[in-house]
Amino acid sequence: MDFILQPLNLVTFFPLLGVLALLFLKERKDLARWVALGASLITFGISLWVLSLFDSNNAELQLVVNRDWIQVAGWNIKYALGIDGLSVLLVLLTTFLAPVSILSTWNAVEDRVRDFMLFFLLLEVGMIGVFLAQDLFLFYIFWEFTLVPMYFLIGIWGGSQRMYAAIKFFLYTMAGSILMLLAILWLGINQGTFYVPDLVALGGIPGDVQYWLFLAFAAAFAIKVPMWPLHSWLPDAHVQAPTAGSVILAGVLLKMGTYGFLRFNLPMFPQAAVQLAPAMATLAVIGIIYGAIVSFSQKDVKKLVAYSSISHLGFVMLGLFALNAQGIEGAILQMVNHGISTGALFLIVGFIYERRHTRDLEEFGGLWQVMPVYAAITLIVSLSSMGLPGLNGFVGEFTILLGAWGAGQAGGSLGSIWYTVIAAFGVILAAVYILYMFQAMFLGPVTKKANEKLKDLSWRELAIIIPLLVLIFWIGLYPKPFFDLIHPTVEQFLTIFQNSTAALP
Amino acid sequence: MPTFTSLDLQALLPQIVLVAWACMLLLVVVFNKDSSPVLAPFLTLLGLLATAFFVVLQIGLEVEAFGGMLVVDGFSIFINLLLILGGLLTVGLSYDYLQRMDLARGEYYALMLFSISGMMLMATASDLIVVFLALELLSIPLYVLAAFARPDIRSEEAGMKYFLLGAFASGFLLYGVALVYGATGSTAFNEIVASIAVGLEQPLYLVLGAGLILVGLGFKVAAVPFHMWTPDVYQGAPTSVTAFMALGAKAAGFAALLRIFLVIFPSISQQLTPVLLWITIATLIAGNLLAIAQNNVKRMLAYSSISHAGFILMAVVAYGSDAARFDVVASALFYLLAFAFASFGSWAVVMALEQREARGLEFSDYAGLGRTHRGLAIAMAIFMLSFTGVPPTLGFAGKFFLFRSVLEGGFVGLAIVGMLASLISAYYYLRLVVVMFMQDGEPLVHRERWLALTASGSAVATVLLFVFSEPLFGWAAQAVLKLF
Amino acid sequence: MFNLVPWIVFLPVIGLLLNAAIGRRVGERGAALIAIAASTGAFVVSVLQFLALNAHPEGEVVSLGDWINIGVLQVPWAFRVDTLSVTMMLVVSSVGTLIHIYAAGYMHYDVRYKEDTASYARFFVYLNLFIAAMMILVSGDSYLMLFVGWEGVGLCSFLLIGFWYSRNPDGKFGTLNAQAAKKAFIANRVGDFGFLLAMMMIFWAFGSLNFDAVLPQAESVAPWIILFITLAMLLGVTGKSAQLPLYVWLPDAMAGPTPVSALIHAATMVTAGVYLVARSAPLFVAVPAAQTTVAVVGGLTALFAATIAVGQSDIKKVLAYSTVSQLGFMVAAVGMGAFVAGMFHLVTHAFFKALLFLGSGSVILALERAHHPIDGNGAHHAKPEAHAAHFDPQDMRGMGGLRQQIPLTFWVYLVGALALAGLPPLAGFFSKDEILTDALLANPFVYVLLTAAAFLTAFYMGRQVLLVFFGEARSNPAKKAVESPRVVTLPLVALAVLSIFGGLINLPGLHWFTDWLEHTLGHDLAHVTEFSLIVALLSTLLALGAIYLAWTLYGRQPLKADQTDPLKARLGALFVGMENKWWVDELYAWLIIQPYQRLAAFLANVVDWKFWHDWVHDSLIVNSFQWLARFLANPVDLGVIDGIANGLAATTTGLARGLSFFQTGFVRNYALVTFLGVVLMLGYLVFSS
Amino acid sequence: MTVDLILFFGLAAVAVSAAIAMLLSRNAVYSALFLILNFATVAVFFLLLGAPFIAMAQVTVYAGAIMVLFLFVIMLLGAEQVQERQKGGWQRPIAILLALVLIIETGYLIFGRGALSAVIEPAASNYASPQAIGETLFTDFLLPFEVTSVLLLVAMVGVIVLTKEERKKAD
Amino acid sequence: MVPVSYYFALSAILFTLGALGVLIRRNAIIIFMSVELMLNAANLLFVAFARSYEALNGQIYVFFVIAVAAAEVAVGLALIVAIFRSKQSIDIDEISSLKG
Repeated sequence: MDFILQPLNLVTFFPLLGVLALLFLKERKDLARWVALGASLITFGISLWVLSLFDSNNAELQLVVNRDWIQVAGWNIKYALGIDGLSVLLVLLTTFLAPVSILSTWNAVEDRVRDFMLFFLLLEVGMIGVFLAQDLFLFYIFWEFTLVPMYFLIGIWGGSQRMYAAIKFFLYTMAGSILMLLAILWLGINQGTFYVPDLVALGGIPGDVQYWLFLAFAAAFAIKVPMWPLHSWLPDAHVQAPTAGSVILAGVLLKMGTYGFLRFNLPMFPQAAVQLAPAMATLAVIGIIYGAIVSFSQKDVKKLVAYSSISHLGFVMLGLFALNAQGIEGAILQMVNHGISTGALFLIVGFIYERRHTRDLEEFGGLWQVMPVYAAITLIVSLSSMGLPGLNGFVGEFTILLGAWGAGQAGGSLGSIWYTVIAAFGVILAAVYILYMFQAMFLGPVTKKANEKLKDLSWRELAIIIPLLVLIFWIGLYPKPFFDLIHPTVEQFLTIFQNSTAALP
Repeated sequence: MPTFTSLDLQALLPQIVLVAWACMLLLVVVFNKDSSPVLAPFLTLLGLLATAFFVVLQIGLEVEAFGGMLVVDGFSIFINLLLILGGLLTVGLSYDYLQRMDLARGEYYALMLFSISGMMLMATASDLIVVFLALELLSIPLYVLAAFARPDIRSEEAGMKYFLLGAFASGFLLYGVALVYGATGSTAFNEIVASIAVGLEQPLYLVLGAGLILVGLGFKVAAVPFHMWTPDVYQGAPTSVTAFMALGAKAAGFAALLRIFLVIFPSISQQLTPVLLWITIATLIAGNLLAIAQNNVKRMLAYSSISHAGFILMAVVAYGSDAARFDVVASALFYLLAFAFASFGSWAVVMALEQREARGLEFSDYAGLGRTHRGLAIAMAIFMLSFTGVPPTLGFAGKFFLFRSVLEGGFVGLAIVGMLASLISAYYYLRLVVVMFMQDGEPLVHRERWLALTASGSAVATVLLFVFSEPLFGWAAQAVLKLF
Repeated sequence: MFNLVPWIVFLPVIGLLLNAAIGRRVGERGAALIAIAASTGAFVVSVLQFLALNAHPEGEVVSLGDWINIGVLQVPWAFRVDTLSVTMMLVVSSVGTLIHIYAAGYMHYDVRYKEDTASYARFFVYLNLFIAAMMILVSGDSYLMLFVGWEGVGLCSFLLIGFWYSRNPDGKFGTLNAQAAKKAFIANRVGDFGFLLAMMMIFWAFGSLNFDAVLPQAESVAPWIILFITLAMLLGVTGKSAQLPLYVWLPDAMAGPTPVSALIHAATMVTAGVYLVARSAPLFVAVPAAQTTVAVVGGLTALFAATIAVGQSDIKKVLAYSTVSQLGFMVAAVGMGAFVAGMFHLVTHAFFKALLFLGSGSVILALERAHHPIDGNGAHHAKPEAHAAHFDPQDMRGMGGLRQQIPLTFWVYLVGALALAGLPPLAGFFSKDEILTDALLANPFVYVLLTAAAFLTAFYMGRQVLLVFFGEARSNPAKKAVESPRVVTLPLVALAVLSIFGGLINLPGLHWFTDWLEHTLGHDLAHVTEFSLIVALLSTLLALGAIYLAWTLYGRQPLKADQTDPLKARLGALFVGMENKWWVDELYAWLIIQPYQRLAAFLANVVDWKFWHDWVHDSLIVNSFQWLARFLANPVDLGVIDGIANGLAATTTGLARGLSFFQTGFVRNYALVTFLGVVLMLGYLVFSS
Repeated sequence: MTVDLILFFGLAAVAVSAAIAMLLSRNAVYSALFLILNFATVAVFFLLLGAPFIAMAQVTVYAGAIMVLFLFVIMLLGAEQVQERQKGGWQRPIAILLALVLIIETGYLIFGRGALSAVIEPAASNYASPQAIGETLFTDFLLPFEVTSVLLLVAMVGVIVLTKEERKKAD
Repeated sequence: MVPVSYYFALSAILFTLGALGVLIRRNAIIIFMSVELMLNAANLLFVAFARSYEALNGQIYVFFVIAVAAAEVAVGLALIVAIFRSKQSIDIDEISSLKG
C-alpha cells in the first residue's frame, strides 16, 4: 500500500482508476464524460500535491520510487520513477491539459464517448509515465504505450483521412523508437543497468559508440519532435485528429521528443552531444524557417497550426543544443509555452470547427464582427504563439535565442552565431503566418453567409480557454516561479555535463 | 544394466500417461459415439491436466534416461508445460467450434493428444533418431487433423500439402541424421558430443548433416525458404487445428532445434551461423512482407507466424556465442510463451468470426467489430499489439529479451533487420485494428462462451504477465539445457 | 515620489481592463471618461516624476520584481526615472491625454460612419493599451523591458490601424485596412529582428541587458561588437521610426482613425527609435561609423520622404510622409551625436504634428458631417451606399476654401503648418535649426540633405494649406463643411499653444532642455549647440521661399475642381514618381512579397506535400514496401509464364493463376523452393568451409 | 577391380536405372514396379553390407507390403496415368538443374573435399544377426521401438478418420 | 573392398532422384513413391555407415525408418483416396485452391 501511495505512483496511475471505472460503467455519454473529467482533475490535483512536495532548491531527483522489477538472468530492470526540474513542469502541463482537453470534447465527441475517454485516460498515464520514468526500460514502455491510445484517438474519432493518418503516426513514431530500443539494449548489456542516473554517473562510453547511441536515441526523439525533415507525419496526424487529440499531441506528445533529448541524449552521451550539436542545431534552424514558411501557405487552419509547431519546436531544439543555462531553461519553458499556446490554438480551431465544420481559411473572414470574444482570445493566443513580449512565448523564445547566441560565441557548442540569426529571422516569419491566419479568419468584412449567425463562445468554452490565457499571461509576466523549478537541476546538469565533456579528450 | 529402470519411467511418465489417456479416449469415443462432443473434450482436459501434473512432478529433475535417448531437464519441462498449455487452450478453442462446424468427433482429441505426446517427446529427445520419430509422431496426427474437415476440399488440400511437403522435409532430416551418424558413429547426443571431442575424421559431414537437420526442423517451424506450406495449410485446416499447429509444431520444432544446436553443434557454429543468419533474415523479411499483401486473416496470421519464427530464430543465430548461450534459450522460450498467448487469443477471435464455407475470414469481415463487439475487438487489438511488440504486452517483453541475446551475440545488423521487420509487421497488424475499430460494418460473430473465455483470458494474460514478467522470465532462464 | 512611477503603466492598464469589461455598458461617455481619466492619471504621475526629478535630477530605478532570471541573465521589471525617460513620459502622456479627449468627440462620429457603435469602447481600450505600452517603452530599465514596450506599441499600432478591420481606407468594405495593419506589424517585426540581435550581442558582450550595466561599459568592449550592436539596433530603428528602407508601413498606417495617426504614427510611437538611439547614446558614440550610417539614413529618409509628400493628394498621406521626413531629421540628429537636438525636435514635433493630424481629422470630420449629416439620435439619415457618388473626405482635391467654414481649425492648422515649416518663432524653428546647426558641424553631406528636405517641407505644407483652406470649394461637402464640436477643437487649441511656445524649452542661450538631459546623457553627449545665425537665416529664407513658391503655384490661381495638379505640368515625370511614392511598394511586392508567397506555396505544396509527404512517404516508402511484398510474392510467376507459352487458350487460366502470387498453390513449386534452399545451403557449406 | 566393386557398380547401375525409370514412367503402375526393383536392389546391397535382417524387412515390408498398398490404391483409383501435359514449364528444368547442382556438390564433397577412408570388407559372420538385432532393439532401443508402435497406431487411427464415410451422409 | 564413399555417392544419387521425382511429377502417388525413394536412400546410407563402424545401431535405425515409412504411406494414401473422392483426380497441380 505504501508503495502504491507514493506520490509519483499515484499521479502516474491514477487515471487508470478512471479507465477501470469506464470499463465497467454503462455506456452513458454524460457519465463517461464526468468520470473522465473527474479522474483527470483529481490527477491534476495530485500533481499539484507533487508540486507542493517538490523542493525547488534540490537539483536531484526527488520523490523517487525505485524498486527492483526484473532482476533475473542478468537483467537489471527497475521500476523507477522520479521527478526533477527537467520534468516537473512537463508533468504539470500534462495533467493540466488533460482536463482541458476532456472538456473540449464535451460536444465534439458524441460517438463512443466511453471508449474515447478510456483511451484518453490511458494516454494520460503513458504521458505522465514518460516524464517520470527513470529506468530506460520503463521509459520505453511508457513511450511506446502512448502510441496506442493516440492511434485510436486519431483513427476512430478523426477526420476523413483518419486511418491513413493513424497508421502513419504509429509507423513513423515506431520507426524511430525501435532504433532507440536497440540503443537501450546496448546500454543495458554493456553498462549493466537501465537506471538513468546510474547510466549518467557511469559514463565511460567510448566516443564513437556514443555517437551511434546518440543517433539511435535521436532517431526516436527527432521523429517525435518532429525535427525537419522527419515531420511528414505531423500534418496528417494533427489535421485528422479530433480537437482533444491535437491539443494533447501538440501540447504534450511532441514534448516527449524534446524531453527525451534533454533527459537521455545530452547527459548520457555528452561527447556526442557536443559533437553533433551543430548538426542538430542546423536541423532545428531549418525547421524553424521551413515550418514558418510552409505554414504561411496553408489553407487549412489546423494544418497551419500544425506546421507552426515544427517551427516552434525548432526553437526548443535549438535551445537544448545551445548547451547552456539560458538555452536549456528557455527550451524547457518553451516546451510548456508551446503546449499552452499551440494547445490553445488547436482548441480555438476546434471551437470554430464545431460551429462551421470546416477549417478552410477561405470559408472565414470577418469573424471579429460576429464573435468578438472569440476573436480577442484568438488574438492573444496568436500573439503568444508569435512571441510577443509580455506573453509566454517571448520569454521562452528570447532565452533560447540568447542561449543559442551564447553558444555561438567562442567556447560555445554551436560555434557560430548564424544559427541564432537565422532562427531570429523566424520570428519575423512567425508574424507573417500568424497575422495571415488572423487576418483571413477575423478581419475584413463577413463574406460568407454561414458566418453571419455564429454564436460567440459559450461558458464552457470560456472555462476551457481561460485557464490557458491566465497561464499565457502569468508565464509572460512573471516566469520566475517556473524558472525557479527548473533552475537548480539545469545548473547541476550543466556542471556534470561540462565535467564529463572536459574529462574526455 | 537393466533396460528399463524406474528412472526411465519417471522420465517418460508424462508421455506414457498422455498416450495411455489418448488410447483410452479412443476407446471411449468408439463405444460412446453420441456423447463424444462433450465428453471427449472434457476427458482431454483431464488427460492434459494429469500429464501436466506429472510434468510438474519432474520439476527440478535433470536426468538422462533410456541410455541417453531421453533427457529431462528444465528446458524440457518448460516446453512440455507450454505444450500442455497449448493443448488446454486448443481444447477451449475447439469445443464450440467443432460442434458449430459439424466436426465434433472424438478422434480429433485423441489425435491431438497423440500429437502433443510427439511434441513432448521432441522436447525431451536426446537422440537424433528419437527426434526423427517424435517428429513423425507429432506430424502424422497433424496431417490428419489438417484434413479433418473432410470432405471440405480446402481442408483436404491443406492436409495433402502439409503431408507431402512434410514427408519431403523429413526425408532431408533423415538424411541429415544419417550424415551425422556417418560422421560420428552415433545418433545419441552424449555420444556425438564425446566423439566430436575426440575428433572427427570428416567434420564436414557433421556440418552437412546439421544443415539438413536444419531443413527438417526449419520446415516444422516455418522458416524461409521451407515455409511455403504454412499459409495454405493454415488457411485450409480447421481453425482450431491451425491454432494448435501454430504453437505446438513451432514450440516442438524450436525445442528440438535449440537442443540439437546448443548441445551437439556448438563446435561447428562458425559454419552454421551464416546459414542460420541468412535463413533468419529471409524469414523475417519474407514473412513480414508477404503478410502485408494478405486480405485473409488466417493467411495473414500464417505469415505472421512465419515472421515470429524468424524472431525466435534470431535468438538461435546467436547460439554459438558463449556470452549469449543461456540467454538464447531463455529468450526463445519466453518468446514462445508470449507468442502462445497472443496466437491462441487471436485465433480464438478469428474463430468467433468464422462462418461456414470458410467465410468471415477476410479483413473486411472484421469491419465494425470495435463497435459491435468491443471486448472481442479490444482483445484482438491487444494480440496484434503483442505481435507487434508494443508495450505493455508480453510480446514486447519477448522482443526485448530476444534482442538482448542477439546483441550479446554481436549481431547488430541482424538486430536492426529484426527491428525493421517488427516495424513492417506493425503495418499489417495495425491494418486489422484499423478495420476493426475505424471502419463501419456489421460483423457476424458467434457468441460462444469458451471462445470468449480463451480470448479474454489470453488478452488479460498478455497484459498482466507483462507486468509480472520477472518470474516468468526467471523460470525461462532456469530452464537450462542439460549439456554433455 | 519616484515609487509612483509604475502607476504610469498601471493606470492605463486599469483603464483598459475597465473598458474591456464594462465599456459597452457605461455608454460612450462613460467609456471615454474612464480612458481619459486613466491617461490623465498617467500624465499627473509623469508630472510628479518631473517635479521629483527637479529635486533629485539623478533619478532612480524602481524595481517591481523579477522577470527573467537565468544564471547571469537577470532582468527585473524595473522602471527607470531619469530626465530622458521623464521627457518622453511627459510628451506621451500630455499629447496622449489631449488626443484621448479629442478622440472622445471624433470617434463619436466615426463609429457612426462605420456603423459599428460597439467599437467605441474598443477604441479606448486600445488607446489605453497603447499608453501603457509606450510608458513601458520609455521607462523600462533594460533593453528587454524596452523591447516589451517596443513590441507592445507595435501591437497597438496593428490593432489601431486595423481598427476598421472590415473596411478599406476609403470606407468601403474590404480588407485593405487589415492588410495595412499586417504590413505595419510585419515591417516592425523586421526591425525587431535587428533589435533582438542587438540585444543578444549586448548580453553576451556585457553580461547584462540593464542600461546601468551596459552603457557605462561601452568603451571596454571591442569596437566591432559595438558596431554590430548599433547597426542591428539601427535596423530596429528603421522599422519602428519608419526610416529607409522600412518606412513603407507608415503611410499605409493612415488607415487608422485620425487620432491614432496623430498619437501613434506621428507624436509618440514612431519616435521610439529616436528615443532608443538617444538612450543608447554611449554605444553609438563609441563607433563613428555607426553614427555616420545612422545620420545618413536619417538624412536620406528626410529628403526622400519629403519628395513623396510633395506629390500626395490625400491630406493624411502628406502628413504621413512629412512624419517620415521629420523622423529622418531626428534620426539624423541623434546619429550625429546631437542627442539633445534630436530629442528636442522629437518633443516639438510631437506637438505640431499631433496638431496637424488632429487638425486634418477635424477637416475630415467637417467634410464627413457635411457629406452625410447625422440626426440627434446619432443615426444615419441614409446608408452610405445610397449616395450616388462616393466621396473621399481625405482627398485635398475635393476641398478648398475651407477657411471660411471652419475658421478655428484653419487657424490652428496654420500654426502647425508654419511650425513644421520651421518659421520662427514657432517651436519647429528652434528644434530644426538646432539639428541643422549640428549637421553643418558634424556632417555637411547630411546638412545638405536636411536643408533640401526642410525646403520641401515648407513647400508641401504651403501647398497643403493652400489646397485645403484657400481658393474655392471643389466639392459639395466642402461648401457645407461645419466646424467640429468643442471637445475636438479644444485639444487643437491646446496643441497650437504648445506648438507656438514649445521652442522655449531649449531657447538658444537658455538651453534649459540641454541641461535637463545632461543629467542623463552626461556632459559630453549633451553639449550645448551654439546658435548659428547663418544657418537660421538660411533655413528661414528657404522656408519663406518655398512657401512663396507654393503660393505661386496654388495660391495665385487656386485649383479648380477636376484640374490636375499644376506641379505635374512643371515637373512631369518627376511628379509622377512622387505621386506614386517612387514605386517603392511595388518594388517590395515584386522583390520580396511575391517571391515569398511563391516560395511558401512551393515549399508547402510541392516540397513538403508533394515531395516529402506524398512522394517520399506514400510513394517511396509505402509503395516500395508493397511492391517488394508483391515482388517477393510473385517473382517469377510460374503459372503466367507457363500459360503464355502454351498459347492463348491456356493464357486465361494462366492469368487467373498468375494474378495470384508466388504462393501459387502448387505443392511442387513449394517443394522446389525448399529444394532450392537445400541446394544453396549445402553448396555454401560444402564450398565455404 | 575386385568382385566387390564390380558387383557394386552393377547393382548400383540397376538401382539408379530403376529409380530413373520410375521417374520417367508414364504409367504409375510401371513406376511402382520400377520402385520395387529399386528396393529389391537396395535389399541386395543390405545383404552385401551384412544386414540380412534389414534386407528381409526391406523386401517384405517395403517391396511387399508398402508397394502392394501403392499398387492397390493406384488400381482402386484408376489413377495409372495422370495427364502430364508436357509443357515448357519452369518447374521441370529448374528442378533438374538443381538436382544436377546437388549431385555436383555431393561429388565435390565426396571426391574433392572429404573422402571417407573407411572401406567395406566382407562382413564377419556373426555381425548383425537377427538375434543380435532383436536383442538390441528391445534393450537399448526400447524407447524408439515403443514410439514406433504408437506411431503405427496413430497412422491407423488417421487412416480410419480420413477414409471413414462421413457420418452425416450415412445418417 | 568397396569404399564407403561409393555407397554414399550411390545413396546421394538415389536421394536426389527421389527429390527430383517429387519436383517433376504431378501424380500424387508417384510423388509419394519418390519420397519413399528418398527414405530408402537414407536407409542405404545408414546401413553402409553401420557396416563401416561395425555397429548395429545403424541397422536398427533402418528398421524404424521402414516402420515410419509404412505409417506415412498409410496416411498419405488415405489422404489421396479422400481427395480423389472429392476431386476425382490425383493430379497434384489440381489441388491448388489455396494460394496467395
